[in-house]
Amino acid sequence: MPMIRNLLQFLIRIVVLIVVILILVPILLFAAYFILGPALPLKPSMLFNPQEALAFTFALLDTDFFRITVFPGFTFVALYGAIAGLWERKLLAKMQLRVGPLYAGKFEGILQPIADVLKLLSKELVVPRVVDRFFFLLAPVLTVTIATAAVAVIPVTEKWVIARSDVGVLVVFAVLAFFPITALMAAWSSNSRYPMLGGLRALHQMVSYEIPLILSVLPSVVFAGSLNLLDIVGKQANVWFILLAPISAIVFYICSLAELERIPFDLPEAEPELVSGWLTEYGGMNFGLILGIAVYIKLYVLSALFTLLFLGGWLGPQPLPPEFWFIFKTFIVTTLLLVPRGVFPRLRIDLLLKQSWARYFILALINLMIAAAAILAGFKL
Amino acid sequence: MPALSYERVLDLIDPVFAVLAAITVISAILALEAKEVVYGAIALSLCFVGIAGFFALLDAVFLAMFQLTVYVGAIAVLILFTVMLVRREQWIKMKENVNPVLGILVGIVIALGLGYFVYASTITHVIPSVEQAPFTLIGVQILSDYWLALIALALVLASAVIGAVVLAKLEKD
Amino acid sequence: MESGLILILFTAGFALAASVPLLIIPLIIAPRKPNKPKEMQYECGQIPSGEGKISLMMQYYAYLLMFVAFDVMSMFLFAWGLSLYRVGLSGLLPVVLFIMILLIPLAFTLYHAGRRELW
Amino acid sequence: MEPLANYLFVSVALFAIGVYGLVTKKNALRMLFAVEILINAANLNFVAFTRYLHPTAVTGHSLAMFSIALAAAEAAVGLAIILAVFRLRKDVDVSEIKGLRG
Repeated sequence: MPMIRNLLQFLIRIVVLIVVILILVPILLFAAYFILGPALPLKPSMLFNPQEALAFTFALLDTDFFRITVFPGFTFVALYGAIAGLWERKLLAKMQLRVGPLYAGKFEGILQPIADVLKLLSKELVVPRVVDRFFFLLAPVLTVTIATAAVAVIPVTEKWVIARSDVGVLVVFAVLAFFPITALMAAWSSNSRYPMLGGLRALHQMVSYEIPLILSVLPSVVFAGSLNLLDIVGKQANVWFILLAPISAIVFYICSLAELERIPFDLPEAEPELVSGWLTEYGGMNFGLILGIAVYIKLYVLSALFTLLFLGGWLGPQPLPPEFWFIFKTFIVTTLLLVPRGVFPRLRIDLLLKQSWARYFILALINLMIAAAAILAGFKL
Repeated sequence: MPALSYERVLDLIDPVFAVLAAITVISAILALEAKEVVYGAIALSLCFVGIAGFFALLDAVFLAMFQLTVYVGAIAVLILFTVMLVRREQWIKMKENVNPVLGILVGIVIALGLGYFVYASTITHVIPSVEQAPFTLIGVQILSDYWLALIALALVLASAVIGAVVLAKLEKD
Repeated sequence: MESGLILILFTAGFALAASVPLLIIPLIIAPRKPNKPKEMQYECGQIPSGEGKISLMMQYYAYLLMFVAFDVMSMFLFAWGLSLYRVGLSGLLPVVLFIMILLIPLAFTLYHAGRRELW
Repeated sequence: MEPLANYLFVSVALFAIGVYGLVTKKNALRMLFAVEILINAANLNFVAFTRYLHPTAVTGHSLAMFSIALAAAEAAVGLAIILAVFRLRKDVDVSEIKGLRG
């Protein structure tokens, strides 16, 4: 009766999980109470008095803790990533005359992200015997951690922002600078050949496209005279920077495709050539952390950056709230980043690297010079 | 100069500073002493991150980001990649240090000597003023006072890249 | 220290705290049936042979070398772009010279990186 | 804020570690690591002194930027040399390299 035994084992595991959660949740609540307690009107009588509970909720919405964990922070981004993932699959399916996810949820497979997470969670974590365990397990976690750090400087509106940094734009690029290292770390510790080849390709590609990406941001910074993303959006009240620096916007779009390793720049994980690139040895939730979470957080960060730098961020016609405008524009940019996957073939790596330097780098420089000339000629926003 | 008692030292050290100092120094040691050179290179990049943290503590945020982008994003990556290229399996077993006693001795002498100078000097106890120049001044200063250095830097970088490419390519022609 | 930077660290820390349980939950609920083929590294179903940590010469090393110089250049251009309103025309000549000089190694490296037989 | 001495102590510690590495290691890569650590120690000093002694100027920041840029050039050339040596001798042990004269 292997089936019944397996079922029993599974049930026992579920019970263990529930017990663990039942132990963990009070501990976490206790910790949260100690962190938040002094700053909030937290009283036991709140349980019976809705007036006090409401006051508590509003006070909670104002804390950094709420921002970090929920709205412009982790939960919002994870949700955005899940929706973008589903949207990607449905959109590509429609473009290629398929149906895409269909069964999870009653309507067009809208519960597919939840099903995916549950599937990944219930899969065995296979760690090959030859890998360097510490770095192999560290790399996915580190990738997610670093990707989320960039979210902190992305403002949704003037009110909803975690860190009001004066060097916000540079923080994003400092964060992007870490990804080649984590990719190489994963590739190296896998102790296998496909990951190594994929990791080296990823390294070359990320590195080559980082320079045009950085330079294409510069015209916006020059026009705004500030690295603070809030200031940059504030300066776009009259005219969006995409009209002043159209070449840069195009270069930024192409380079973010390359940074995200998406088709037509998906050489690091080109399936027909390299299996899964530097992720070949990863399975289960390890794989899910990188491909399911980190990649979509990066996608969010780059689309949000495009929105903030070129499309005027949360600025838009009045009756709709600014939060809506920001998320709407970001979602459109995300869609634009997803569409090429259904349209273009893959590039060859030498052409890919060469055209980054010979074409996009020069284009970004030209637009920078135009912007600088405009400023020096007395152009005022 | 005022006597630095143990309690005073503990009072003065900010926990963030202490953690950063520990990370930086330990990862610098690991970078040199890790058995596997690749992990030494990763530890080295952690050391660079620690230095960027110090820059941030010293209110030099632009410089901290410069350090992260250039040192971690470019130099550490190049080092890591080259280490992977030239690494040999037998290095792990090989005894690497030539004269460890002399090295440790020289290190301790330098640390104690310079440390004594720092300890004994009076300027090390100045209180920093609160106001600070904005980092936008960096560009102004580079382009007014140091514009010649900027041109020299361009020449150095250009010659470095050309030289490195000539060195790294196969000598076919 | 700028207060924003510590919040960035907190955000990253929360992501770390949130993603570690995602690796622990599978350890509890997922089945564990290790066997030998499953724990080998992947080589198209063949039995893996030789060392995985290959050290191979990539043909694109020149691009990496170039990247280091141009990363520095782009960050210096950031410093210039931030102060453009203040420096004005007097700062233009050094920057244009700076870029012009750095276009020489760009052309040189692109020419040499394109010749595949050299690497 | 901490006294200036604390930053200088960290810098001294890094400097001593770097010198130790330069003296003891014969692997060219490790020597390069040591040099990078030395440069970082110097940069830390630049910034710390500017912050404490001339807080209204950014001279130390500009100098540190130039220093980092030079470190980048140094790393590129150094690694290319290491690669060339590796091509010739299949190892990067500096005590073995004697054939560099003409």
